[in-house]
Amino acid sequence: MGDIFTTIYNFLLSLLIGLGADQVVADAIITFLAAAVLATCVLLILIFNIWLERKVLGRIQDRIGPNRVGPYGIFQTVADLTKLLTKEIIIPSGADLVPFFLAPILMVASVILVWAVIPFTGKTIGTDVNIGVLYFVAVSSLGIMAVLLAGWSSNNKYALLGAFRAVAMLVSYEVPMILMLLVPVLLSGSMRMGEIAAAQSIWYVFSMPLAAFIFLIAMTAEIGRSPFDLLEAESEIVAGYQTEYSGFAFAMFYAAEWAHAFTMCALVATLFLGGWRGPGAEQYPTLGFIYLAIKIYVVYFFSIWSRGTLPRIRIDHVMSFCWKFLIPLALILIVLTTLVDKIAQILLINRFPNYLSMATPADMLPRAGILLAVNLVVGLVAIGWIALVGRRERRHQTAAEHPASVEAGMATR
Amino acid sequence: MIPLHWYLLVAAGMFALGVYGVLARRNMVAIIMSIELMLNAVNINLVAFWRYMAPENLNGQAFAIFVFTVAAAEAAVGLALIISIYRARETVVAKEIDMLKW
Amino acid sequence: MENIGLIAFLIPASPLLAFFIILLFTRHSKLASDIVAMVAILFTWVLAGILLYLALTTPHLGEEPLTAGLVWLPLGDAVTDSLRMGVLVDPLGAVMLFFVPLTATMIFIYSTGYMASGSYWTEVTGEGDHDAVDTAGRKLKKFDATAWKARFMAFIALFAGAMLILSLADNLLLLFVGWEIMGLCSYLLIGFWHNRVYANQPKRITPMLAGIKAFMTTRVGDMPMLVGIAWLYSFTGTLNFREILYNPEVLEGLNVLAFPNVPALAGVTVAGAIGILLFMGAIGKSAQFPLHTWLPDAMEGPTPVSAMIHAATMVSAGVYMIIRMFPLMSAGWDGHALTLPMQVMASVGAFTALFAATIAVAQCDVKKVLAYSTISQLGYMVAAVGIGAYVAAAFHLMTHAIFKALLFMGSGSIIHAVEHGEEHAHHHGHHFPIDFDAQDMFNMGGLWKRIPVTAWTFLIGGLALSGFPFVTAGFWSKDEILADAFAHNPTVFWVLAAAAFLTAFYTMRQIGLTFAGEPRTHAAEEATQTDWRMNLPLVVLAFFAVFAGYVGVHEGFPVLGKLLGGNFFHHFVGSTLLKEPEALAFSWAPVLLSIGIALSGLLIGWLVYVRRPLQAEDEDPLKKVLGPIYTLLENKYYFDELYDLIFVRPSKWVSEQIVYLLLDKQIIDGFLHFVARFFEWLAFRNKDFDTYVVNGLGDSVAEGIGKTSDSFKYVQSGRIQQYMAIAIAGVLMLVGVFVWALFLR
Amino acid sequence: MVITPVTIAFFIMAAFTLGGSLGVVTNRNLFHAALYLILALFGAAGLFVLLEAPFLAAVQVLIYVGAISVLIAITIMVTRRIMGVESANRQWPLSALVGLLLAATLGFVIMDRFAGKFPVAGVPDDSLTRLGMALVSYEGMEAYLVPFEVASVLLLAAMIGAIVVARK
Repeated sequence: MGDIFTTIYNFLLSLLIGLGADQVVADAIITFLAAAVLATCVLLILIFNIWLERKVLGRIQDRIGPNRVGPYGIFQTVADLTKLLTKEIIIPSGADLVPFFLAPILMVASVILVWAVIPFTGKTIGTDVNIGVLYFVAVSSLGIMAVLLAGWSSNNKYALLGAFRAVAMLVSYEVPMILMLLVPVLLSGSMRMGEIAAAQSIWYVFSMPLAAFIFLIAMTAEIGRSPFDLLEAESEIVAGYQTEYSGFAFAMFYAAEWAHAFTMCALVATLFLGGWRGPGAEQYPTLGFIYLAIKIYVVYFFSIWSRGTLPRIRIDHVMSFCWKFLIPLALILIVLTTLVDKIAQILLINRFPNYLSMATPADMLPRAGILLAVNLVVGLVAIGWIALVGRRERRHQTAAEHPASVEAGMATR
Repeated sequence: MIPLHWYLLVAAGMFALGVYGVLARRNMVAIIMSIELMLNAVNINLVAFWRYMAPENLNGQAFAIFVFTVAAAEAAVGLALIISIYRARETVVAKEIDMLKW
Repeated sequence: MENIGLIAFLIPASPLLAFFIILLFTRHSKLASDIVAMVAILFTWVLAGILLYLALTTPHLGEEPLTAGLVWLPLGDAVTDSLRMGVLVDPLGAVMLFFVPLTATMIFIYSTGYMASGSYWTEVTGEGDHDAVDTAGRKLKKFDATAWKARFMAFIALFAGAMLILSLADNLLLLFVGWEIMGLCSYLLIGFWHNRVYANQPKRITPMLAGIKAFMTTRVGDMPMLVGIAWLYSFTGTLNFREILYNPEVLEGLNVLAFPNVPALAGVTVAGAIGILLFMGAIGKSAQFPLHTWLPDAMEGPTPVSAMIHAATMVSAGVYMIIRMFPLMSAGWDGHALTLPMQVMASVGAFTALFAATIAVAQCDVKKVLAYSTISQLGYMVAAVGIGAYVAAAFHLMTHAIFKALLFMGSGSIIHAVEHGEEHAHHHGHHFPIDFDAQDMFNMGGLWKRIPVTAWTFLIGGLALSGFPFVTAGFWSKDEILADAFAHNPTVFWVLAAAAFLTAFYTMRQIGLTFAGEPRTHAAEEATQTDWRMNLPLVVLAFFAVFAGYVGVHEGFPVLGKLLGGNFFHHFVGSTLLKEPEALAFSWAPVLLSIGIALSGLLIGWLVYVRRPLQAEDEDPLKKVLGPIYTLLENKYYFDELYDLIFVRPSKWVSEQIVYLLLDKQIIDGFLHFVARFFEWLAFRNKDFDTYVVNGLGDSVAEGIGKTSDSFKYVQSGRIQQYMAIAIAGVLMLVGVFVWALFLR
Repeated sequence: MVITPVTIAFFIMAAFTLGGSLGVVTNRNLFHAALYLILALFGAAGLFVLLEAPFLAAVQVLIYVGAISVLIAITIMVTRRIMGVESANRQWPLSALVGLLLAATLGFVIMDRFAGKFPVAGVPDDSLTRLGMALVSYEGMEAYLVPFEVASVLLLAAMIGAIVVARK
């Protein structure tokens, strides 16, 4: 009742069996079909996303944005796409052909594959493997390889440099991201995406806001958006690892990039914002799909917002921010959270429902409250610390540049 | 269903290829890659034996995890050594790194 | 519950960690070391408090104690046969968990104060440069002891950690580990001032020798104990306390004859033999007669160490062990006829109690009195276990640990004060005799007004020790032992009663000599109160010395028994055993007797030493009364000299006269010399043969080998892949042989 | 021999694994050899999936493809300047012989001892949970807490060692 996906599945199954197919074969066909549909939908929705982003960016920058093709310029992306697909693919001399074309494919695949484990509703999920989160990490590590392949095979020093830079940054930011992925896993006690979403009677963003925030930052770096858009910093390394790509191959990179952003937003929505959960979603699973879409677009909006407002950071700052601040903070947060959670559990024996037990929000409140308190404390300390370090750094810089002014300033003070 | 010895044969073939690679490749990076192949063959064996002979206890999988750990550590240190040798002697050919003789 | 296991594992871990941190990182800073040690012990204390709370709130702790463990040494089938290391918190363990961290924490606080000054003066013997000359004219050299003091904190942290391991251990082997670490620590700590010598007191034992003596003496007891442990393991296949002691089948199985074929030992059961072997360990550790001699000499260590060894940890360990092993000791006991180990314990304990008390009466060193008092009180506990008064022994163990730690720290405070006084007086122009001893009670007197906190707390501790009725913890625990003895074994009762009388007397003598009257020396006159870190523990422990006793007041005791709601301690600790021991019916006779004895002892002491305090240069009034006996007592029945005569000198004599001079010099050397001469002759004949025949041959062989290897050395090409190929080919050959042998043949 | 989807998958994965391995040890272009390595490791991951150890498969992809291969690729790029065309050294015939002999011996033992035996048994549902428990428990039949901790220390040591060695 109510679940549109189950209905479709049942219809197709009866149709295929009616056509004389075996149960196993029919299941296999439907699985392949579903996968194809899912992948296609993800790629198709990019057309809308790109238009949306350009519109929002335009508003942020006090412009109108695309407005020529179609109403509100909504078909602008289609036109761009057509142009890209029909352009010639230029292969640089000395290029290593197999890696050169393998790279965009891997890149897109690494993004699309993630959608297999995203739960759309309480019942609909591509495949609810018991290692969903790990699967995501494993699959997205393919993307790094793709970057390296692209950079290497282009036979271009800017591409190679860009690839090195991108790999260094992606690998670095993978660390805090994976650490923060642990938070939902620890809290729900499962790596199944479905169970993680189902366990959030209180969204993890409320009990672990700092974790969600760190994840958001790491995610922004992973998808290479401003302020971390150094992977393709035109002014420094031309266009990074994709310098030599054109035409359809470039379109694939382009699509992979946007799909990556969208996918990560879906992941944030699932892991921290309760996924499909919302009022009535248990009874009417289709509602869950709508909730998920809303949540994804809220996160996506934040992503566009940061892109439109924040300037690019220097590469050494990016790296030191990750290694010297984000990773220690993430480690401290995880260790403290687990410790406090465990101690609280020992002290309040049996008053601490498991997240997976589908307890009501009221039951979860003490645990969520304690975690929230830990998060706030760690967050405040971290902000205070970074402010202190920043101030000292600025003072040093000023002292180095204008020693006199500092002395004068000291004197007047 | 696939019988156990197929997996074992695949692993044995992988291992033998790895041994050949270790012995025959010139480049040290290639040697490390061959070592990874051998470690992986061992892992396939471990998991296959776990699956077919004792699926009720997890020792095979646990061992495989430790092999992963060792592989990662080996790759990190080995490649670091290669880079440092490259810096010092401008070569990554195993044959040419033969100062330790006579 | 697993979490409890984690907490319990952390308890000994944190002082041990502190030990390593101090030794490895902070050994150059006293302050940092103090902080590390204090943090560690406070952490331990808090954890112990949590665990104690959990233990106390667990219903039926005796049947279902809090345990956790892990496989230590997997042997055979991993789960059943392995040696397991684990923790056990049953009621008895909970008692240990109460007083060990408490006293240890107090001693740590005290130590930070006691070791406050950053350098100390060490005596220089013979010629050699010196920085100063002390009040008695000794040459002194200033010695920077910061590192030493940091190390001191490390050692006592290790000591506390070991004691906690021992208290929480769930098996005899782990207990023995803690036991032996403490043996090591006692050696390290007693000999802490290992370069201190007493040039002008030749008879006085030096710290280094005292440390060796303590170590060697306890070793004498430890060896039989290890044998007992091994025997127990080979017999039962386990060392786990629960599996042995809480299991009637195992205990029944142990109750078989050990030596059926040896007529002289016909009646000895296995349990009895193991029990006696284990008890020998306790004799050494708890300083029972005849291995008691190390404990008084152990007073050469710094005073916090004395408090640690004689109150909270080491000597308690022996008693704790026999209390813990009581079911084994009493296997086959039907409540009437004592088993063999119990007889031995009862007689050794009672004898030691009286014997040590008599020596304590005639000591003049403030710490030695307490040392002998400790031996005596431990004798009480041992005797109590011996007559089956299991709970009473545990109770006295707890109260004694508290008030004896208090007394030792008080005495340390007194000595500290007098030493300060000596320095001040020296500044003001007073000179002291060359053998002036700041620990001698006859050099004190009148300290009551000068160090009031110490005096009051010392008085409380002393009254607790002597069993001042109703308001001290010592009274209740001692009374319980005496009541048990009265009901079960009158002989033991009268011996213990006599010891109790002497205890009260020498306690009052000590208080009188130390605090009452007017100062007998300038040092005592200028003694000053010490710093807060040394006073705070005294006050805390004094509180417990008064109130800790109320947990174990007999139900039948008029007024108080009702008021305090029954004998909590008895039921709690009694439930450790398989069969909870029955509480004795309340009886007036022993109570009145023990009150009378305590009060009369105190009264006599008061009459002799306090009412008319001694003046300077006065002799001990006891000397007149006792005459030569006093000298006998003062010299501790000449036990040290006796042992010297029986053991030390004969072994020295044997090793020098027989082994060295006769065997070595005459027989072996003579034979060797003969052989040597013979071969010398032979060798010269050989030389010619050698030069022409052998050398010629050898040279040519050597040259040949040299040339051959020159051509073979190129095998070592330095190419790793070549080596590997050869190695793998070799392995393959072996595998081929193997395959051929197994499959093809 | 019944052809089922599972056997087809097995043959594909086995072909990936062995073909990839062959590529690793024979390809003259080192970068391509690295790509073949990824293929082989991917095949092994597929075998893990077929062996119902999805956790190991994911870890395999994560560690080998995501980390080790990237490391190897970067090392190849950094040291590429002196990459020669000659892929094998002079002792390759001996090595090939050794490899063949090894494969023959192993194959013989496997066929003799394991062929046609050991029918497949069911994998417990909670194997992933139990694997996790095994790595952090210290008693029972599957107690790997200490090896696990040692392994983590090993990784730490390797990391520090690698940094120290590779730093100028």
